[in-house]
Amino acid sequence: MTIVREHASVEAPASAGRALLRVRDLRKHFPIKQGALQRVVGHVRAVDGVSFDVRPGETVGVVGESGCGKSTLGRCISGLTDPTAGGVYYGMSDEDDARLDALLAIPEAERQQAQREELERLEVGHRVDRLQGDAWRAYRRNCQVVFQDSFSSLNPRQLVKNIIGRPLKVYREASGGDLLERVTELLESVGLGRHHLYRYPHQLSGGQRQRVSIARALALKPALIVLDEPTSALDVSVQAQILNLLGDLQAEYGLTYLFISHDLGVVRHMSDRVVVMYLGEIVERSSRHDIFTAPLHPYTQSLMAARPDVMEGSTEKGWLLEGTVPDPARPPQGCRFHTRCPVVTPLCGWEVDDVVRTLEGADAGLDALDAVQRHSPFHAELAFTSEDAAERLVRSLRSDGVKAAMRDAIVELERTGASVEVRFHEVDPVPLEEVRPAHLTSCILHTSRRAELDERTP
Amino acid sequence: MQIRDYIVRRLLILPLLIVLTSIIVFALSRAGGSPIGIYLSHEMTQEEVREIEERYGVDEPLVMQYLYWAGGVLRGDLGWSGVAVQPVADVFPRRLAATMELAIFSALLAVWMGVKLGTYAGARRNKLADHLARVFALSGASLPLFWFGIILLIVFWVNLGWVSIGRSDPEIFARISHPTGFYTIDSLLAGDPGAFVDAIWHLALPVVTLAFSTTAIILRMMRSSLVEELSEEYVEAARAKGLAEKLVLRRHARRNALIPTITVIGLSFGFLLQGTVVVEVIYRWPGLGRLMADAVLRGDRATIMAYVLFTSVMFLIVNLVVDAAYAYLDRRVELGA
Amino acid sequence: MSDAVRPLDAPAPRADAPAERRAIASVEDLRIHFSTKAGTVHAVDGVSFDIYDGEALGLVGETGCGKSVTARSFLRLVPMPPGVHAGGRVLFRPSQTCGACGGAGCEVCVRTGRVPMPCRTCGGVGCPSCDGAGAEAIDTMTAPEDRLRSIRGNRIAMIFQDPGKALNPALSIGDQLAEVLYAHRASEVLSRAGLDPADRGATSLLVRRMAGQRSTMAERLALRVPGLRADARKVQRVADEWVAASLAETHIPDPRKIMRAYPHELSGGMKQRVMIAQALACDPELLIADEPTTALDVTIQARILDLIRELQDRHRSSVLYISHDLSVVRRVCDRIAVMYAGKVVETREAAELFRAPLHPYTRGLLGATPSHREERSRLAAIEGTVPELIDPPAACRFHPRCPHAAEVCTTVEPTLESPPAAEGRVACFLYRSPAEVGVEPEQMPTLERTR
Amino acid sequence: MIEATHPPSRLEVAWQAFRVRARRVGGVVAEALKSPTALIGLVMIVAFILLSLFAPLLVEPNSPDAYQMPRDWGALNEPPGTPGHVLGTTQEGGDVLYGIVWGSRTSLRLSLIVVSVTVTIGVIVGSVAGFIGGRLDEILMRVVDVFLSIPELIFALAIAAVLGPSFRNIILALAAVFWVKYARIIRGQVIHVKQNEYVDAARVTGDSQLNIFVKDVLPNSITPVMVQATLDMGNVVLIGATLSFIGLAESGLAEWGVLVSSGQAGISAGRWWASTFPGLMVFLWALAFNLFGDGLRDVLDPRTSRR
Repeated sequence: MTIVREHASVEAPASAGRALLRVRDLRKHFPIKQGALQRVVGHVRAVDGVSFDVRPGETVGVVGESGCGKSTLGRCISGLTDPTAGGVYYGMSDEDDARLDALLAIPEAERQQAQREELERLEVGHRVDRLQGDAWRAYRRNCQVVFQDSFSSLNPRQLVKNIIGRPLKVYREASGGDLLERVTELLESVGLGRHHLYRYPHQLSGGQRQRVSIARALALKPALIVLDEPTSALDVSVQAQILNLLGDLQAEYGLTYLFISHDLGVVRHMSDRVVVMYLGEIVERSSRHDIFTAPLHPYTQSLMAARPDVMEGSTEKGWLLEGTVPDPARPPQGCRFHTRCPVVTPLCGWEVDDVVRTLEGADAGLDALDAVQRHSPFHAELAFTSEDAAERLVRSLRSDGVKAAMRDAIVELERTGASVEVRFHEVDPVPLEEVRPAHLTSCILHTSRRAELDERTP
Repeated sequence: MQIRDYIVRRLLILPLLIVLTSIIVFALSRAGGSPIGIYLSHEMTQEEVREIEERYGVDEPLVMQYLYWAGGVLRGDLGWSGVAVQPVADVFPRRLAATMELAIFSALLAVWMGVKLGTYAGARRNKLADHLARVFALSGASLPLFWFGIILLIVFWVNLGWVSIGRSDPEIFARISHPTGFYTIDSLLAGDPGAFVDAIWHLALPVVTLAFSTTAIILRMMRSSLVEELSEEYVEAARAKGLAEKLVLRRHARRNALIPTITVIGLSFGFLLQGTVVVEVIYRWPGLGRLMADAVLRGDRATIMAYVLFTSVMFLIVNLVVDAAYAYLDRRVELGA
Repeated sequence: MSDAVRPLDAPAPRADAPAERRAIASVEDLRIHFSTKAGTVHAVDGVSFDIYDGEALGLVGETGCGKSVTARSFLRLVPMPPGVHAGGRVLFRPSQTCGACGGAGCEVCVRTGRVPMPCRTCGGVGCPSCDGAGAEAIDTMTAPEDRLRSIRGNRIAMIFQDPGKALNPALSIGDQLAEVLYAHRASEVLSRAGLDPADRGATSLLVRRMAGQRSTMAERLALRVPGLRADARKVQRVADEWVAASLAETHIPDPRKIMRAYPHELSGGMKQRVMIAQALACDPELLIADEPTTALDVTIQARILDLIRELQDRHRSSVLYISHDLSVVRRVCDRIAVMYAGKVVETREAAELFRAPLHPYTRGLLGATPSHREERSRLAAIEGTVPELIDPPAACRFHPRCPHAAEVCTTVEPTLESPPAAEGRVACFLYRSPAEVGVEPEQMPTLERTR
Repeated sequence: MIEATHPPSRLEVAWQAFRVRARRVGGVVAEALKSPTALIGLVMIVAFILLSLFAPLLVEPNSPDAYQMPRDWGALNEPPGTPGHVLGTTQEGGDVLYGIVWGSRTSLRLSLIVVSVTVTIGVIVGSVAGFIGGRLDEILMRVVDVFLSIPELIFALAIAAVLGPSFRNIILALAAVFWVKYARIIRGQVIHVKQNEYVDAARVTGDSQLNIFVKDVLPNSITPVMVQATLDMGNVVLIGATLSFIGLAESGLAEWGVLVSSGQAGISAGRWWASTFPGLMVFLWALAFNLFGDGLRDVLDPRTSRR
């Protein structure tokens, strides 16, 4: 294999790198409809402000639990879903990229007419969801997808020949006998043969179907292939075959991969650089080596601890996470991981919702809660059915039953009658920050905000 | 979507559907003949006719005509039934009781038999009982009611003489009073067992005829949904818990299989309603269906319109109730688009 | 959520395990075939292994290797037809609390607190029906229905892969758990409620029928009548407490609230805890866990694995752990049996298997699994595909894919034997001498020679 | 493997693909016919089609209109077995056998016209609603809901009655009622199929929406419609005969429902034959298509069938 993996270890400044694809502050929110009239009452923030680059020839791994938005990210990049805000930029020169970043840095209201026009020009020319005509066709050709479920991603009523030949037909690249030859070549390049031409998908095994999917994606010689959990439905031995095949193809055709998976082992095996997502946000981003040998974000660390590994037994001391992923329609303030974080600090974004979560944990505590009047996410009055229940909350918020970090974050806690006023230290959203060369994380323990934390607790 | 929201949504759409249906019915009334034909009786004078033309705005645009007509319907003016020689609104209630008695008894029989037989067949998948059930179900779906009724008449009325046709013996009819119009109930209220037996005896053949196809439909649904439930993993889990097979079937599989069957029960109510037209004709049952059949033959549009409007509204409401029950019972169902 | 995170206590390696371990269950040459349109599928074709008292045995293999069918045979849950029991036995040896120590653990019971139940035929002396062991052994493949039912959920319980499918969506959690108690512990529930299970009164008949889950709808209505209600309520309260205690054992917060909930209202991890609570409600001796974490998210998985281990230790039960994932069984199992195409190819102590896998298939699997703890340049994929079990390859079923395959592999079927200089058993000619097999040395495979 | 070195010609490609596809269709039919009931159904269907095709050879057609029953005023109410009238005659002297034979032609005509027209309309409306979605879908589905809110026999009865009693109007009325079912089925299917990843995969290849609909969505949505259409070949005759029985067809028409109706008056006098035989034909016709359709459903739509 001659894949250039080394260059990935250092993330060069954006202006110097030649990125194939640039994701900038990408957001995809799905409306939640409720009530008899199906009014929109909120949004599931599947992807919520994600930025990173994909350089030619490399593999970017995206890893996270189900529901973290990694698949939606893949769909946005492959142009199957239009983003709510932000965008995926393709084929931009480095100068344009620098201009774009400069322009996006200016708040929208403050942009001048000329700046707005320039931004418009860049977006129409490069933002995937705004591309038109030939530009769109070019992108469409250059970005292909391999889906997780090989059964549902192949039309059950088409022959393998037609499935793989279809992209060639759409772009009028070949027809008749020529088409058949091209399809056969493609089949052979993925380890299948001429005798698979006239088969229906259901006549193939899972691994073979996934090979057909890959052949279809290869047909147009794309620059980028989005691999959405391409092996998670397969058995280990078949998975290894497919992963090896993907590696070989990348070396042969100089492909760029966006590799989406929940499996840390597979991601480590495939990726040059890794993006770790949690609740629609990137929590850590770095080279494969750094992520797996020196992870910074507690979520990354917990993921690795939680996942049993074939190479190491159960002797290792790890961390186990408590609780479940919070509702992505109401993501937690500050660091979204703070509700489950093992090394949480008072500055991680404690908020009123955490009080409600505390009540949920306690026996029948939530039943006594009457109403919540929110002044801000950090400040609210909670009305209870009885003074007793209110007092119980106050006491439990001051007790050891609540994490010390949360207690420390409380600025104000006062009971008047059956109502409790609680206010937490206000925290801004946490941005990704480059804390080591080419290693970005949003965890306060490693970012510049650490100083703030150290000030509080000498 | 919440169950409550779903039902509220359906309730909001219901009036819209009723209005749209009424437009279709109105369109039917204008498809042939004079626009005020449905209001005219043979004994009206020229003056009265002009008065009616005035009231229902015959000269005005169609939209206005529709509104006048709908207004009339809301006031209870459904026109003049040429078949019954009286206003439609007067003849309907009396006939309704007869039809409902028939339909309700048939529905009860069909649901009971359908669920029983469907469970029996589903629990014995691919055994003899199951194959018989399949043949029964398919015959039920293929059986022309009018022919089945006639065959039953030839056997039980003409040849065996066990039953008689019509709704009741005239003598017995005169013997008791009829406060509800349901003869079975009336006879019980009057404390007359002879009349009760007579009512049941007259009901037997029409009810069996009417219930046959519906039973087949319910059986088939019950069977296939039971088979589906039995293949679910929770059934296997219930067995793994050490529950007796009867309990697994009764408490787990059948209970969940009933849920989708409920929708079919709602739909088959429409089947029953349309069946009454044929059954009442064959058994000379003095209900709405027979009125409709007569009206159809004589081109009595007022009666036809009223009947169609009435059945569709009833069908809509029944299905709303059924869907609500379904939504409530099935906790897996994802409501909405 | 005070202890959001705590270090995982590694399962203690059972160093003190006695040399002679009691097999509480044995699979002996089990064969289960399926008749399909295309032909007979030899899904399980001569599988043998033991489960020892108190151990966690991992049964590992890829899709279609027959591991699930084998596991389901312990409860005879394989539907027949299409399944056919073509031979072999699944023996389960129930046990009772050790009389010498009352369950505390002593020399008599080898510190397990349990001793085998005496054979029903000979009373523990030893007779042909118990293979001379004196211990009762039930063949679950042929046991009568009611005998089997008394084992299911009671002495052998099962956790399913997808808790979302294995829980009845239309019954509340509390009702579903109570079912197990009523099915196996009805008399205990009655006596805890202060009722005499032997009482012949009319009221108690109704209540007894309720506890035995034999009530008709009319009887259930009757039990709501004020006069009859009191006893029924008492029974229900006892059952509720029992259920709540089982749920609490799985660290579910607020069990009472969960009992009123329906499955769809709970998260996947919570549902799996409910399944575990249900499986352990009757304190079974053997717990069968069929891929219990596959449907769950990574961070939840670890918690569930941990929980099963914890409860296994507390209940001193044995666990048969079915998984396709070597890394999962590595975390939780003491011993591992690897299955391939309807056969067991290797059974070893877990640590040994991972240190030095013997069978080429096991080696292949280990080489093919990507690791997140170690960098690997290229995965050692096993070439080819899993064979069709309708017409499985003759002799060793792995030979078409085996890098070492030699002539004997295509003609003679390898049996599970103890390999030289290693513990456990393996079915491969690499670890046999030509003399034993009775062929020429050049017909035998060697580790050096690869295709 | 030794393969032909020259690239295969277009014809060869087409032939190879055709063979595979034909084998697939053949496989479906063969699979369906493995069930004895479906086989019986198919045999009955073939018999009915032969009967209607060769009607003129079996019974001499009446002139000028073969679909009018010939009247033999000299042989009223003859019982079966009468020479010249094997199955007896009606009270108008119509030959029951003639009615049965030519009635099969009437039935075939009725069901073919109604089913082909309604499938076309239903599939177009349903796929437009399902594939385009949005407001248009909302509107079309409300229309469908309205049509479904009136039981089909009653709706057809009303339409036929308003249009005036004639067999042509029965066809019109049935066509006006039956399309709704197909629209609803295909819409549900299209919406379901649209969510499959292969549709996304087709979008990724850059194919046009129309192509995606024609190649990916429609072929995977159509099977339940085919099953329903088979069942409706029977149902249409069932309901059509019911309408004629009530009296909406011209009297004297060689149609089974009309015959049953004309025989009905005589049953109290013991003349059972004039109703029994034609009614049996309706039953058998509907049963044939139900048996075959049911077998087809088992193969094509295993989700809703017995497993």
